[in-house]
Amino acid sequence: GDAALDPHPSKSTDDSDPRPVVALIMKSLANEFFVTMANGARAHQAAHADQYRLIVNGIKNEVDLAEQVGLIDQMIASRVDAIVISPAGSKALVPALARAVDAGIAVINIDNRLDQDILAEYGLEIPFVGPDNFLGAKMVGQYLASRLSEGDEVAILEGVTTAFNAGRRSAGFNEAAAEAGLNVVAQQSAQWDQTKAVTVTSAILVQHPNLVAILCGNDNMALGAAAAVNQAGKRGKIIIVGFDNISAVQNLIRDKTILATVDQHADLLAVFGIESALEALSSTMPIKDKSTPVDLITSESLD
Amino acid sequence: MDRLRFLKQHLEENFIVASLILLILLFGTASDNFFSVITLTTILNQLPALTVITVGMTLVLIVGGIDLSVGSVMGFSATVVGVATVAWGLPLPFACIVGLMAGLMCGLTNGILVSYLALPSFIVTLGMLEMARGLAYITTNSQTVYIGGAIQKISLPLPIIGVSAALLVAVATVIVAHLALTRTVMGRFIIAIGTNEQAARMSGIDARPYRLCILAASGALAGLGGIFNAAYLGSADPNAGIGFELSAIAAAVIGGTSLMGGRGSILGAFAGVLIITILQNGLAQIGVSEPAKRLITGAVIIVAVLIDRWRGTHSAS
Amino acid sequence: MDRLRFLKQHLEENFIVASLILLILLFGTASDNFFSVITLTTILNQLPALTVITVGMTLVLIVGGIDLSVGSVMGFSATVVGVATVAWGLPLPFACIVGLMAGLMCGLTNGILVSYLALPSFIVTLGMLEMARGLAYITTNSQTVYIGGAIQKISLPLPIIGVSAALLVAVATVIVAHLALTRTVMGRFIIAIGTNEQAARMSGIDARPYRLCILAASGALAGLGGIFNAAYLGSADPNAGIGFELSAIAAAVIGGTSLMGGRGSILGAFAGVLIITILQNGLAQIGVSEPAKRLITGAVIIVAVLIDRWRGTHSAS
Amino acid sequence: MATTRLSISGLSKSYSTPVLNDVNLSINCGEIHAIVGENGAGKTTLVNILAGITHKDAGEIILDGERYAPSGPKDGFNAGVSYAAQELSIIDTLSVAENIWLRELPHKMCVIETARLEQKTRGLLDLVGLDYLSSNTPTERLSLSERQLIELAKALAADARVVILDEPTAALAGPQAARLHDIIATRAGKGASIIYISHRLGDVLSVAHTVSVLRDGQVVSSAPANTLTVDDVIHQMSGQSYPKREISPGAAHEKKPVLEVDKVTTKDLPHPISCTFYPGEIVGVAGLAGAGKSEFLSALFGLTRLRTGRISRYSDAGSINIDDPAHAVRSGIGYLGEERLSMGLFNGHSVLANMMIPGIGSCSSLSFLNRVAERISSQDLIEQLAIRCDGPQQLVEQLSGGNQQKTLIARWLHCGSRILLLDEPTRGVDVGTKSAIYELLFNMRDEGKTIIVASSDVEELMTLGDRTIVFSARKLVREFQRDGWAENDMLTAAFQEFTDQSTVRRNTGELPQQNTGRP
Ligand SMILES: Nc1ncnc2c1ncn2[C@@H]1O[C@H](COP(=O)(O)OP(=O)(O)OP(=O)(O)O)[C@@H](O)[C@H]1O
Ligand SMILES: Nc1ncnc2c1ncn2[C@@H]1O[C@H](COP(=O)(O)OP(=O)(O)OP(=O)(O)O)[C@@H](O)[C@H]1O
Ligand SMILES: [Mg+2]
Ligand SMILES: [Mg+2]
Repeated sequence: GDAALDPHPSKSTDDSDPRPVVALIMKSLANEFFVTMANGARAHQAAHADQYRLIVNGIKNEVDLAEQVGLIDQMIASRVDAIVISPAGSKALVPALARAVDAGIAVINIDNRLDQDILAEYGLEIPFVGPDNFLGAKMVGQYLASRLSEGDEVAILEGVTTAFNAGRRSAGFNEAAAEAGLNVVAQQSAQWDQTKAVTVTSAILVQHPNLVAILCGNDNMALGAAAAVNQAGKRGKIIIVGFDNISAVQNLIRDKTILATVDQHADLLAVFGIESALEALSSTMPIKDKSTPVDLITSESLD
Repeated sequence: MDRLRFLKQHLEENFIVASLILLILLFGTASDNFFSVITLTTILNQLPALTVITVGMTLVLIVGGIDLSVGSVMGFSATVVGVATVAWGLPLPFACIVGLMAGLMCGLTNGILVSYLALPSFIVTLGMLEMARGLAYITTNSQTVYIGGAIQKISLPLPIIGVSAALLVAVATVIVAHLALTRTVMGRFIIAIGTNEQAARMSGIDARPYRLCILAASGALAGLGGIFNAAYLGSADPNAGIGFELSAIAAAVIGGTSLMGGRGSILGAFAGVLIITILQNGLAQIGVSEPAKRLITGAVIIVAVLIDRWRGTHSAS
Repeated sequence: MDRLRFLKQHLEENFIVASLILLILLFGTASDNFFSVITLTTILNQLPALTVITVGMTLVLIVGGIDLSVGSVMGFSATVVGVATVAWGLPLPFACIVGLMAGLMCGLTNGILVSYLALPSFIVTLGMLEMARGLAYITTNSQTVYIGGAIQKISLPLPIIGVSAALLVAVATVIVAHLALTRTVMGRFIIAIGTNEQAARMSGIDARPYRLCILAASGALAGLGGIFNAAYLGSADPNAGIGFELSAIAAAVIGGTSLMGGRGSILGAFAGVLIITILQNGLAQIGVSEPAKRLITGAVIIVAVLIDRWRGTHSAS
Repeated sequence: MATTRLSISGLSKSYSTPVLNDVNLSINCGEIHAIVGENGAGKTTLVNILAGITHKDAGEIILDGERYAPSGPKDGFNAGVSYAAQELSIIDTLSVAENIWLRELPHKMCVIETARLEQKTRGLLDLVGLDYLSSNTPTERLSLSERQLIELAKALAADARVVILDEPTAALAGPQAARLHDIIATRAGKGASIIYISHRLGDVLSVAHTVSVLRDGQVVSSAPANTLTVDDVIHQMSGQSYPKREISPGAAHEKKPVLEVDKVTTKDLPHPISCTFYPGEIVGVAGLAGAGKSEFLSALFGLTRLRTGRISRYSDAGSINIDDPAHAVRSGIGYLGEERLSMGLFNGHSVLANMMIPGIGSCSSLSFLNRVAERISSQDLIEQLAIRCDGPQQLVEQLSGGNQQKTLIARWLHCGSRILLLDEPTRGVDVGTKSAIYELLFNMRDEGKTIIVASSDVEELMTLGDRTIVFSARKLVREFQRDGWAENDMLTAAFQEFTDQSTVRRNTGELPQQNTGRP
């Protein structure tokens, strides 16, 4: 309604504090990627404490859509001024976000892009700030392919199969492999989980003795794959690449157990998102999508 | 005599109500906007799925079993509703019926294995937990199915009454189950079976059909929960309901249901659902960190039962 | 007489062994490379953590409780080991002791609440499930901690024997627990308490210290599992062990342990661990899709118990 | 000439060994037919088959001219066979009325009609002498004999053609048993057939029309009761007779006390109790149902928390206060509870494991079990108490009721306790074993042990007790010395606190209110 057009929806009941409230809603606070994101946001808020207040929330497990919808409703109930959200699902959150927009809240989508068709159905335009997962995966895939030759056998460890990002990353890996003529002999899900990744990798190593490389949808699974390779006594014979650039993986990249990973700058993601939100609160101009950088991380780039 | 018993029972439920009020006051002071109509609506909107599933769980616990599959069955049924609406183009009421049937089928399978093959319900429903989740992935090809506006009406406030159809149905389920348990012959039989199956058998009660019915009902209620979940999200999420079984058990036990069977209260379980939902909401509104959330949730579960126990020994001695 | 019983028991365990062999043969035909030394090594490498945790779980089930917190406690202890090595720079043995202590502390807390405050173990350990996970996140700031080579030695094959130290410790745990349960006074008492606590009390057995010990032991074994997990991964993962409690319970029950208490076998539980581990491996080797994995896992859990039950009624009649 | 109601021919049933072997029996309308036999003779198995709880292997049952082969207890009820079982089928979480009418709760469209239920129950409670109970009292609070009476009321609720009573009086005091006998005589007069199983042979001969003796799975005799004497029956049951033993009084009061009760009150024993126990004596505890006998014994064992006063145990090692069963056992006190299923047995485990539990220390070294020693001890105990079983490894729940009771007694014999607290020790035990147990108790007494026996069987107390204390309405009212009293004196004392019938009601009926009214 009208509230949505109001550029300064300062409905916060706490009149003593005129600063707008920004809610950052993430997929999980139990995952390093999102912890980095939250830390980036908190650092930004500390540096700009006079401009806004921040509430950070995440769901218990990365796939619980209902809990995230609940969070959105709670933030509406808390009368926040803006929501910066990394959606756990690209479709199911749209209706709840539509409610938020109706309540006059500025909504910014980060990390994982909402489904454009459904947004259109609700007549919503929610600005997106985020990296291109497909591009990142393709980039690391190509870097790997440059070390391999045509026809080499490779395997892909996928994240939770229902997650949008997991699919985008696998697609990027697959395209890079196809371009270089690599042979993808196995693609299994290890549910983003390190221990499961060891089990799955071990089994793949047995089944495909000629395997030369493993492309992992995140660094946790890359760590698991590295442990499995180590246990199978194939250390140095199998190349592993990951995604996310978590801190634990950096040692392994330095000692060349893992070849490369992709940094999508989680901290910047939140900061860009918050800046877009603040912009939306202070201007009447429509906010443009922003793309955050994806960088290839190798042992050279770490030094 | 009767008056006294009633009073005692009243007091017992009041202890849970006291925990509830305490919780609400705590959050009210910790968060500026906790006391507001919109907080209330938010909480009311989140209740239906957990409520109906907890009702089923409570009945299963009273009859001396456990149903670990409720979360997965809820997810499966939600995906069935989604696919029935979107892919098969069924009108909403029919799609909902198909979703209910999906839940009922899972429940019946549990029931047959537990009653007539005499397998432990823990294991059967653990197997079903895996299988129903697999079915949910297969149904949707592991993707969230967007359903759209129509189904959301179920969980949006109705014009005059101000609460959603889902909530009405959930509250009706609580009342019906409460009356069925406390006032009907079947209720007595269920309590008897859960307390002492051998003695019930000697009294001419065959436990099997009752176990079967209760587990089937729990499946159907999980199916209903799936419909509510789909309505809440406006889409069918194949991952819906992961970990729901533990929330439902926690709610039931906080509400005074025994895991040993034979003892339990539907109204108490509903109070348990309120405690858990308010807790989640309040913590999110304060915006505490994930580790702190875990610590607080764990502590509240234990303290709620501790209060319950303290009340128990106190009124007994 | 005794001979007959021995034979019968032998046969009972053979039924599980038969299920095991069947499973192995199935995977052998479905996958080219299943029968290989490397498959064997792979499986042996995966055993230790689940084995020690299942031993703890089986004891808890026999004494009439349940421990849902094992997975979280394992994760917590793994992170403690990681932080102790990396951040505090403790030498590995000390770090491992600290990790064990972390597990023991969680177990003791469970034990005190269950024994001396008479709370249901299901709820207490459900609370601990949340809390220990919260602690794991706090310990590592929700980040995976890379530990490196030293700790991995624990799970790499020792030079002459050809199996890892972790596996040796796990097998030793199985043997010690089996003997303690079947050959010692304490074992008798634990079984008695699990069968009929009231009757045990009238025989002069105070259930509380035993309950406390068993739950503390389960915590410590989960801590040991955490060390094995960290060794297995070469890093400490704060999310390690999610859902492990259900695997451990499934293994115990497949191996003939009753959820009602008083009845169970450590060796059987170990066979259950083998079945679950081989299943996971085999399915990964064949490379079936995630939904199919779920369906098959669920079905195998139910069928394994069905076989067990069928054997039970068959040998009884 | 009376018509035949029930005719059993060629009935057989085997577990690992044959239990019933070609049983033939015929029961008339309006007849009270007693079935007697040693523990494990197969009485319960026989009536379980009639009630549809167990299935027969072979044979035929004709009920009023029609073949009768119930597939479950429900069929039995539908055919007009009602059953009060030896192992009571009371459900703790339900009320008295709900328990009695469980299988035919009055209802309208599935909703229970509480008023009608209450009214239907009232008459039955009055009938069995539980008029002071409210019909919605939860059953978990009731004493053993009250529970037994509820089980009876349940069997009498339906207007059955055949009423089976398996040891209905095992926990009942004399007046209550007499009342029960009146009730069944009335029922029989109206044409019902009553099957009555009991080890109290005196009762059997006075109440039954016909007595059948079961031995080694066969009916060895079936004769009118008025042609039999107790000795005849015993002889037919076991093939031998038991001479009456000369009882020598115990040598008490010679030494210092072993157990002293000092002004003790508990929740259920509101009046202070003081008494002292010495080595080398057997003390009987008498009283009507709900008089507080069991409550007293469990207080002595540290099971119930004391409100006031204290219980001191004196031994060579000094004196300690008893406030916990574990302490009690460690200080050499043994306790046999009245409710063997919930308070004694470890079902699913062997006879051996059940016997060895408290005294396991003597069969272990460094806390490792010595399996050989265990087997030898248990074998000895099985012979000593004539426990009928397939061996120490048989599962305890497969034993007959009386043999389970003996297993529990064996537990404390093995443990070598200095003080034994026995609550209804011979409940459901046959005559032969009863005298064997008495013998054992006398021997233990003569070794200087102290034995305290609570029983609803006055004869038992007269035989055993060097002195007997009497409870009335949860108050210790009198003490008798051996031979200084007759059954009537005891009854007078037991009724002492009840001046008239209305006081009985008030005295016992106030209980639940006291319990709930407490803060
Ligand atoms: N399920 C069973 N498995 C094996 N043996 C059994 C089983 N049930 C009963 N028996 C055996 O059958 C025999 C007869 O038992 P039953 O209970 O009929 O005796 P009873 O005459 O009622 O004795 P009591 O006077 O002690 O009650 C006993 O020796 C008992 O061990
Ligand atoms: N847990 C309880 N709560 C309330 N009242 C109880 C409880 N247990 C027993 N009572 C009551 O206390 C009284 C004494 O019971 P107790 O079992 O000591 O009787 P008793 O003399 O052993 O009788 P019986 O011959 O029936 O075994 C009874 O009236 C009984 O109803
Ligand atoms: Mg019997
Ligand atoms: Mg008594």
